[in-house]
Amino acid sequence: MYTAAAFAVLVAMLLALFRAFAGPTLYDRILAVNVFGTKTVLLIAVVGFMMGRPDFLDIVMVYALMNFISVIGILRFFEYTAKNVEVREE
Amino acid sequence: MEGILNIVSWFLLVFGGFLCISGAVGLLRFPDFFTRMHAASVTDTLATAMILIGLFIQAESWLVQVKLVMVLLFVLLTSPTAGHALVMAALHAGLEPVLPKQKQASVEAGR
Amino acid sequence: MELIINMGLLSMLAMTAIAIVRIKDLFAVAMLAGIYGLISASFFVMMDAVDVAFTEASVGAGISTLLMLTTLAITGRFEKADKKSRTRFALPLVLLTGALLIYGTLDMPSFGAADSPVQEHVAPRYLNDSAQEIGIPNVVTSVLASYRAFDTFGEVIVIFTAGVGVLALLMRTDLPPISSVKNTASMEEHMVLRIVAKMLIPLILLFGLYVQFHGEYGPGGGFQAGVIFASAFFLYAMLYGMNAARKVIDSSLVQVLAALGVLIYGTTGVVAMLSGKNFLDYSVFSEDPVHAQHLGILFIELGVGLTVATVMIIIFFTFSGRSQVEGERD
Amino acid sequence: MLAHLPVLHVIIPMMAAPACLILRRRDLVWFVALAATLMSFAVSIGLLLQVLESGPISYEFGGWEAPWGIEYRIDLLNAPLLLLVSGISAVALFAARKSIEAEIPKDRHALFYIAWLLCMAGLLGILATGDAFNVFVFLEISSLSAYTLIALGKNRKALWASYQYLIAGTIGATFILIGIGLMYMMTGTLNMADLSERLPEVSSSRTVFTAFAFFIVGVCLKLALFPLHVWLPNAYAYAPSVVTAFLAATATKVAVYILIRFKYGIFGFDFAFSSLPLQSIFLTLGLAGIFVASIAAIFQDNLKKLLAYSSVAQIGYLIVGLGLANETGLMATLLHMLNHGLMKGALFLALAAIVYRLGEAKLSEMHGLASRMPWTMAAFLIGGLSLIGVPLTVGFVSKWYLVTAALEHDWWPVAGLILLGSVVSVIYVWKVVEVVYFKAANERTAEVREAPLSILAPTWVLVAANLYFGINTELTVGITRMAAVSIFGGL
Amino acid sequence: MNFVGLFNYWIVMVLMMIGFYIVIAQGNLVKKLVGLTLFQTSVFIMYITMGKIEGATAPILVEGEALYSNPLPHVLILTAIVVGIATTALGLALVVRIKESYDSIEEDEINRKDQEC
Repeated sequence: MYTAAAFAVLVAMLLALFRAFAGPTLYDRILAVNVFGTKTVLLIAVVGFMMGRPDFLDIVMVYALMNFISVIGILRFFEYTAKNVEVREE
Repeated sequence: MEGILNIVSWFLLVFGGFLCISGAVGLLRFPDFFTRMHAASVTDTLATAMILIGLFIQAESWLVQVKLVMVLLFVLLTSPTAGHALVMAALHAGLEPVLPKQKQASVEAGR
Repeated sequence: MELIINMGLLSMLAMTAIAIVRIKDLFAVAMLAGIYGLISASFFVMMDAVDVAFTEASVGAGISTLLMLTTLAITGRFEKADKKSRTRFALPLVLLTGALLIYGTLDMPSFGAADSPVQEHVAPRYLNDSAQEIGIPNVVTSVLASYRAFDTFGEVIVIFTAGVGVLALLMRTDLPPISSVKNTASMEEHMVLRIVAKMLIPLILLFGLYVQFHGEYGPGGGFQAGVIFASAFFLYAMLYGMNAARKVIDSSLVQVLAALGVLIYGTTGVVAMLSGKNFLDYSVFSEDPVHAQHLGILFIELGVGLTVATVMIIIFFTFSGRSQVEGERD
Repeated sequence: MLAHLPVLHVIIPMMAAPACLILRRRDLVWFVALAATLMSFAVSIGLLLQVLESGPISYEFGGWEAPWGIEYRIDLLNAPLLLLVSGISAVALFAARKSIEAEIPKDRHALFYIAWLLCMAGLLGILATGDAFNVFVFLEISSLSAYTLIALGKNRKALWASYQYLIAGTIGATFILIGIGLMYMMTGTLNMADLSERLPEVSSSRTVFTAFAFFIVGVCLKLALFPLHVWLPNAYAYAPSVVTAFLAATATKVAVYILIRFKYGIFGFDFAFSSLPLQSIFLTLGLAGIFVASIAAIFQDNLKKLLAYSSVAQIGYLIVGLGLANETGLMATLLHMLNHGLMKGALFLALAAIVYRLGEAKLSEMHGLASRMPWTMAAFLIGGLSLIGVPLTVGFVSKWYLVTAALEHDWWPVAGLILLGSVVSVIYVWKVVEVVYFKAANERTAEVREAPLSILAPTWVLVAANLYFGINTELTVGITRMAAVSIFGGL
Repeated sequence: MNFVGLFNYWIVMVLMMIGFYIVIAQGNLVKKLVGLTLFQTSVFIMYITMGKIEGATAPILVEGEALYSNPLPHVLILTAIVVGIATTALGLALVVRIKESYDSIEEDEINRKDQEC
């Protein structure tokens, strides 16, 4: 049961990673990072249960927190440069 | 009672996993940023909720359950906000959504 | 099943690393470095290294990405193509070092073997005796804060040195006094973000304190708590603008607190020396040795948490203060 | 308090640095920093006396015995070096007050002294520790503060030089980390004494060979051995001159100490030379380093860069001493580490005086400076003579033992090359002397006054030490001989 | 020489070399620091894989008999991560100052500007 969920989340992470590599515009990459972060949260939660040590959920909280802060950080600094430097989409 | 809970949590976990994969496939295959955004954020919140509730049922000690609820609340609060901020920033920077062909023409005509 | 997840994570790491080599857009590189930190943190969870996963996630995925983005906001986004002459020189050198490394792995004990010298010589004493001698469940914290406490003191000094270095390089003494600057934050239009942040920041600070004092029983401790504490201030500074943040945290106060954290750590050690014991010997704090260890570790973690939090705030504010010169905004 | 001596010399500067950040005012911070350095110097003297009479001292942190806790081990190998580092730091710090006024903006002085204290604490920590991973932590402390100190230089090139030093230094430190990791993997312990016991039984495995190779490359990057020295000339040339005086005299010597401690102390004599053809590598690289660096030094116009290249050459001598792989060779290296510290300290402090007056040390703008700044140039001359190895100076003593070590193997070509190296150094010292003494003072140097006493006095302290230890070699030679015997005897 | 046992270490060695390559081959100063972070993180992964025992749990003591992985590499890596972030922070501060004084963060442009003046 856990293995199925863990495997599914792992595949989802892989796909999100491909989007992060290929993503034409920077926003696709930010979206991929956000999805990737949430999937890591799920993976660690499921793995914690699978390895029989469910009390590791503090780590999951930090993942979610850091994911949120880095997405906000990327947006703030990207928008900040967007004003100074014209936005050149690949 | 024990059996039903197991089945429910099993169902939640597997379906959550399936949702994750569908969201990720949507992320890969959709044509432009905004449709990918839709695919990712919708499945994100729902899949996370389902998997965490599935784990919630399985958890033995109450401490773990409290932690799971905290994580669930945090993710439910932050991930839509991040999605919102992302879309606002994209629109602000002038990223145009790709409209279907005939609507694209009428919009051009209208402008 | 764990083997599949390990292999999956490792291959993702390799893919991210190769993508980082090829991508020229430095913003994307910063984000992929963040993803690299996140994957390696999850790999550490698979390797039972919970405290390290905690720290790597908060530092590798959080702080280093933010610092890199702040720098890129100043230095520009795109990188020039790398010169052929340099890559021709670099490739053989890298392959040579790689070959030497692979050559070195041939005699290594195989992965996960329980009888390798690493598991038999020094480690068993920590695992078996730390319950009686120090009495806290988290063996990593007991080794970090008691058996090898001087390493951690060196580490706090390293973080303090980085703070002093960044201050010495980027400190700006010509910033207008806080009261006179009108608060024009760049994120006015993101009203949703500000409301959510206003709700979240107290929760994050509370979570930081929980991690600080939970270090003995579960994953956590001074470093992780310090970084989480500082990330709450980063969120506030990013959304409400640097001037509002500088009103909240006065830069000279932060420097004094950073110095104070190191001094707390140092005096915990020196107190032991004054009463005849060796440096950092906690048996001075109370007659019952196990209770003394608890007190000692508590002081140590407090000093570490204080220093790490304040130095991270110093570094972030000094970097953002520098970019203010460029944009003359917020 | 006597029992805590082995740790006091590191703890005092480490506690003084944050205290200075709280004090914030420039002259107060300088006073506290100088007091802390002088206390460390006094503690180092006490340690040396204690080691001389009662042999190696061991100090366990937190009361946990050796392989589990961290242990400080002071013996004849590191006691004299502790003295050198804290002594040079005290002398240079005394000159720093006046010298950095011309080179560093006022609001950075407090942070400068704090970074200085941390760098000294890091170097002292590396010398005293008996734990392999602790060496890495204190190596990082000293390196990070050294990058900051170098980046405070007036010229924008200091930033670029500091960045290159950061990249090279971090790669070196990561190689050392890989070496320590592989060593830990094969033995399970981090304590140096414990490592030296447990390594011989696994020394045949390829992992230990790789660990040894990575460790040596990492340390050679840190001590700027010939092919890996690219970062050093710029870093020492564009840093504030007082920082160069401190780093040139100490940082590379500490890296050589790490090399000796790990090569002889842990890996053992036979392993070190059998598995890897280290002897020939060290000899060739050392000699090549001497000649390439000396020749490069001849063509430099910037005096600091000239002396930086001569430092790379002198490091070549140190490595040649190690390459000779006999007792006198090791003794010659230990001796030359001390002597070179004194020589380079004196020379760079004299340069600090010149830079204080002239703003920069370009040879083309120093015509006839000796008539204007007699004392500084006299100090520079004696330092130069000591560099060449003229009798009655410290340089002569170490060259003498280096040559005798080579002759013990009766390798005539090596001894010849060592003497030829001194001849080449005559050329670039003469080039400076000729410009400064025999050229008429032009308008650029006409109105220059003598350097202030607060820079001159420390310079002459080091010059006097140069001469004293050149004549009365009983102290330095005696200690280094005992150290060499203890290392070779111990194997 | 069992394949599965050493497979982890080989991937870690490949990651190290990719990081090392970036530091040497790429000219952009920020990219070099990213390469340095990759190089150090993969050294940390090597340390941690050393300490893992098959079927053991994390070194946090629970009641009853359990096999624990080795806590010592974790302590070393906690220190090394902090050293890594300190070096990156200082490196980035230098890059900002270099950008302000040279107005470029490409290695060859900076060297060219150095030769000119």
